[in-house]
Amino acid sequence: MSKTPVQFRHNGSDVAVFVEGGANLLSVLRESIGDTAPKFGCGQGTCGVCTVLIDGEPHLSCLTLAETVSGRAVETADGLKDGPHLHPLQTAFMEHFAAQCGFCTPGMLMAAKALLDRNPAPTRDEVVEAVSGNICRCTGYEPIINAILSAAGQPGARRA
Amino acid sequence: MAKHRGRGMASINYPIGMNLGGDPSQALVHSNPSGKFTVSLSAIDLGQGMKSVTRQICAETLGVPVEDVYVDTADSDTGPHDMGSFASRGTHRVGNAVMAAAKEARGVMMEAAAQELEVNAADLETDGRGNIHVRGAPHRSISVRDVAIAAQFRQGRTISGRGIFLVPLSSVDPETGEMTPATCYAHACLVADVEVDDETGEVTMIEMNSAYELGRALNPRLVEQQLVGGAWMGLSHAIYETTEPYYPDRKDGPRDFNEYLMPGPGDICPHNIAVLERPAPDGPFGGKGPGEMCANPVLPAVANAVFNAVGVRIDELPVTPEKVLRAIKAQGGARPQPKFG
Amino acid sequence: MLEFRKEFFADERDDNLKEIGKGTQRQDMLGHVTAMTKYFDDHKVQNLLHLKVLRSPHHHARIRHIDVSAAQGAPGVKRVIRGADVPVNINTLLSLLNFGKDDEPSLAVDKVRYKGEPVVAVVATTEREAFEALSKIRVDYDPLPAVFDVEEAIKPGAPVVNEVYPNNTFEYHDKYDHQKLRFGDVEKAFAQADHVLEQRYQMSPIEHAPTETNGTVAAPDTNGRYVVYTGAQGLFFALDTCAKILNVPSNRLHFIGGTVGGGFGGKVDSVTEPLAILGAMLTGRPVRYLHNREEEMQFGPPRGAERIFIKDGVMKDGRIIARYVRSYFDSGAYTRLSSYAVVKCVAHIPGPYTIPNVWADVYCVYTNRTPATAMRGFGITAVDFALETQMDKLAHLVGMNPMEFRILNAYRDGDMKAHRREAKNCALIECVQVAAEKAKWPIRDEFKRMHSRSGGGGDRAVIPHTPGVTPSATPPRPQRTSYERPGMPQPTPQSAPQPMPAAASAPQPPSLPAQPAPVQTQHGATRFSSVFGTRRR
Amino acid sequence: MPIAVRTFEKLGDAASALASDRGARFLGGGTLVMRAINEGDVSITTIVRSTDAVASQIRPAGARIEIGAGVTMAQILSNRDLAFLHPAARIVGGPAVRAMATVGGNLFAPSPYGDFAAALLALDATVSIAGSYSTSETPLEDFLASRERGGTRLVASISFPRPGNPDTFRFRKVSRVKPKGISVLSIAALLPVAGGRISGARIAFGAMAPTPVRAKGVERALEGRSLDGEGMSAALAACLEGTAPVDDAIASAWYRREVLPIHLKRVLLGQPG
Repeated sequence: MSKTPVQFRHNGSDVAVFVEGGANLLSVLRESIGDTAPKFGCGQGTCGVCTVLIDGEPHLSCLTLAETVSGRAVETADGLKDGPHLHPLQTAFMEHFAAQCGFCTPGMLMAAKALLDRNPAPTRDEVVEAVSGNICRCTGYEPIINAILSAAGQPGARRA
Repeated sequence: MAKHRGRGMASINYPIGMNLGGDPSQALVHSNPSGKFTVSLSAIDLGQGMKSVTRQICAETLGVPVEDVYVDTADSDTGPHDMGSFASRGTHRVGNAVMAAAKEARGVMMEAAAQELEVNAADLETDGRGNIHVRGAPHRSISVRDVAIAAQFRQGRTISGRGIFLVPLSSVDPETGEMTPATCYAHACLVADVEVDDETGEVTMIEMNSAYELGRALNPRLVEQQLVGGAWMGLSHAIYETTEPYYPDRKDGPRDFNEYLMPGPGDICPHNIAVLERPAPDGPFGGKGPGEMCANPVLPAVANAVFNAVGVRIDELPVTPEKVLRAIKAQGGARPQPKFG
Repeated sequence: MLEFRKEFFADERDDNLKEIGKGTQRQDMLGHVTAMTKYFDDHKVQNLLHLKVLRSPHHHARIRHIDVSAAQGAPGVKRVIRGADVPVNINTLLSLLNFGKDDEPSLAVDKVRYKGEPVVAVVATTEREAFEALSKIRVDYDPLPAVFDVEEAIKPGAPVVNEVYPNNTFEYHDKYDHQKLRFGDVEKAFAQADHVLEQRYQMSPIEHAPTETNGTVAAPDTNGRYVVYTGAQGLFFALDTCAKILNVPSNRLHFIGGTVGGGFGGKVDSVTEPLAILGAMLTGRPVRYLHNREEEMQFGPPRGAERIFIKDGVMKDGRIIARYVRSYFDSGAYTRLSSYAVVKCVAHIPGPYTIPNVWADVYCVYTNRTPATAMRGFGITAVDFALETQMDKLAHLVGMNPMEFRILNAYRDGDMKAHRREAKNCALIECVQVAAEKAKWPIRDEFKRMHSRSGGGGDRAVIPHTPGVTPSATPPRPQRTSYERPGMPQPTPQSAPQPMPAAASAPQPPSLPAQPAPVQTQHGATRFSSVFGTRRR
Repeated sequence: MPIAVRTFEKLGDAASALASDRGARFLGGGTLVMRAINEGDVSITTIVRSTDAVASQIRPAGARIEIGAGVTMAQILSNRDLAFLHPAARIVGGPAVRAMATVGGNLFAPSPYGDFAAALLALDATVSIAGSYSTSETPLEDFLASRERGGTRLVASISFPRPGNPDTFRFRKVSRVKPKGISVLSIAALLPVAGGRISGARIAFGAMAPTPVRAKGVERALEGRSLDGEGMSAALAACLEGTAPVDDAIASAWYRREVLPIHLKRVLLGQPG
């Protein structure tokens, strides 16, 4: 059957894959490239667990036609740490116990990274807005909001 | 427009574990030749922290640092039987099984240490930092690592243990309902402060204050995760969630997270929590299980707060703006009730 | 903000442990934040096939004919699975505990009993091909009248949802359509009560909504075994269920799980495991069966709806002397675990209070909706909503501070509970006191001084005469269990219980404070009923 | 069969491809079409795309503002010139959805979605539809009215007169979940004032009918009046005219009717929600 070649940057390295017609980026990342950091939660664009950055902007990989990322840079939570060194957001999520089942965490981290890359000193409201597309069923959001604020060295973190 | 503050409270208890058909859990603990331990389970970690709490229970019982213990779960080829992660049974049932297994392993470890130190095992104690020494004579000491090596390569002992914890089947009397449903109970009381818009029926959370008694808090941070997240789910049940908005009519059931309503990060309110610890006589180090009960007091507390704010009783969940508005109209307007505190 | 109130029950606790009581980092946290945690769908599997199911568009219908010929020949289709292909196409989850009758097929055969019930499964090379094949299956249905309301369902002549339970109710002890609780004499007490309040409450069905949906990846392994990656909440529960449905020895199934993206009770039912494994058996290739979000929300089992009626008798001074609860669990079309929730609910009544007369009748009712299952607080959450809303109304009725009203009626160590076991290790009073303090909700000193370890037992430990019930052969054992470890101090009542007033043999705390005048003055006894309206007596 | 993906440089060619293939859908931001495919909509056999740059441009052409159909909500939010539209763009999904969802796609979003279209309706927007050889203009109101009848039309851009005073444009979305939730209802209002009186008001509602609708009764009631008691009460009395709300998972038709005047009043008075 007809497959389309797609080349893009994946967490800093060039990758080339053949994709099925109509395939979404999430399935290509998980099944063709083997990056299981982005998760499948709905395929509807309503949960945010598949959130990745495309050219620095947060996108829902389950709603992204794979071939549209041709020549673009895709970042996932798998590429967040710098070698052995954790990203400040990862450290903050650990310190604030901002994960329980952990399934929303990769998408949550990427949504947070998109915010901090553009706005290094966000207010609590800006953090709330930044994660508003990401569902967490375990934590009640409070520790996640606090983790992001503290990663940015911002006040306003309120212990639940 | 008029917005009315109201506060309501509720107090509850919650049974730990299930009474049906017997309620067993098993655990295996063994050491590798350098004195690092593995706990093998078939218990499930779905975010509640099963791996973490059993790890601490095992380390405490063995008398070794928590870093020297890892919990491996769940593989049906290597992990012994466990009923599963539900009914708030995990910490209590699996925790007890791990404790039993760790005790057996500790017994072998102390025997092996006694043989190396040429003393009676009864005279030995662990320092929790990876060493075993003669009680009252810390200089007569041997590391758990050296004990493990000796046990494996010289003494031919397995530093390992098996544990099972079984709550036997409790039959239920058909006429009276007499039964033993659980072995211990957790407790909670929660106060909800809300604001109700009497023109739209919208309920806004202002603050929650609560006290939870959950036996021994084996890990305060895990307890905090459960209580904060659980109260959020309770709030969600109280005023948002339903798979059938027009129950018992099946129409218009939500199909995604846009239609299935839950509080967003902009809907949460400060929650001040006090934790009380009355150890369960039969719990691992007195632990019960905070996982389920933490959500329960929020539902009635919020409904009672809505009554306190505008004087209407919503007895059908969820307490939607529509139900509140219909009730206010039927009543001929908001009737704020006397406030407590 | 979370604070510990170590001053409470300090004498029952050893706070000097090395690892217990420490806020140690989670063993799985580093894996979570680096996205290295492996959930069931994160294991590398080659040549994966995809399984999708065709679901019933009807709430209740007879299946006249199923034509899968077009689907069988469709591109990429490896196998179409019908009910007849399932080795043991009838099961009930709790049959593992010998509780209840097999009542649910993996794939519907003769009729469908709820909208969304699986009828046919297709295994194909791609998800797209599976979807296309499903669209080619023709099912000829003969719609039947459906019933959705629990009280309608138990009326004579209601449509029979599930022929295994022709009365639309689960069968308890092979003779009753509900589980009873009988403790004391509620009717006598209602006659003595100053106020009687009867109310109706309704819990909505609720979705667990874990961010990871239900799913299973099953793959052929060596030695004729199958490796099964699953998000099940009970590993052996799922394994044994599959061994039964697929009629294979349990040691041919190798289940790997334990790391789950949220469950909350929604991953107990083994909905995806049996078909995924069967797909692997029939195709010889790895098969994934993953619920999409709509399936999870509408056809995956919810927390069931419950309808609860509570009738209470309360004295002017705030003592509750009788409570009767009639409740209906909406189990949907099949039993799953609702039959057990009923038992758990019965044991929970009347809540954490000592009430001398308590009766309950709780039903597990079948309707034409998605089968319900366990969820966080199973059997308790809804009844707690009802009980605590009712408690608020009672406090209002007698003009009492709701906090003091709870403390007055709270159970204490040594009290006899309605399920005929001694209350121990109680801490409700302390929780109410601390919550009141945190919320700056004033309560009077007498109530601040009360505690769970005194004032209980004595007359409060007595099992009252219960009309119509022959005392059970075995006298109620105190709640002692062989595995209970000694060493923990067993609290004993510190003050002798007070004599009971003549009005009613109701529990009474050591010092019953003077009661304020009720907010609304009640002359004589009022019966209020949300069902029958208000009337004087 | 795998889905065919056809990418065209020119919108016109994409329009022809759409017209010639009943199984073809135009892929904008993906929030509608990719979701349908993920959920197994086998009626979609071809995805049509265009890389036409004009579709993703915002062109302030003097008195009129023209927005390419491919412009995303995120683009709107980063354009200072469109500050008055930011409230309407900010309430579309979360940041990731806004980086994908397009202005053109919002015109096709079924109720209770499509709040941005309601804002455009209150701005008297015109839709330009790409044909094989030329583009045609249609008032947004007519476009939405005929949307339900279906047909594969490819939107090239949306244009509307720049409000004389941006402060006269107000938008509010009422949702259950904060900060991101879909509509109970949304209200967009352009309230030009001349000599203390409203003149040429444009009011539109989202989620009060199968598509966003103009509130012509309210517009008439406000004409030549001030937002005081008289004008207000007349406006509220007329606010249900032309609406046809439905029950859905978010709210019932009854509730939407009940609270529409409440929220309209708050919007007109500039009160908080």
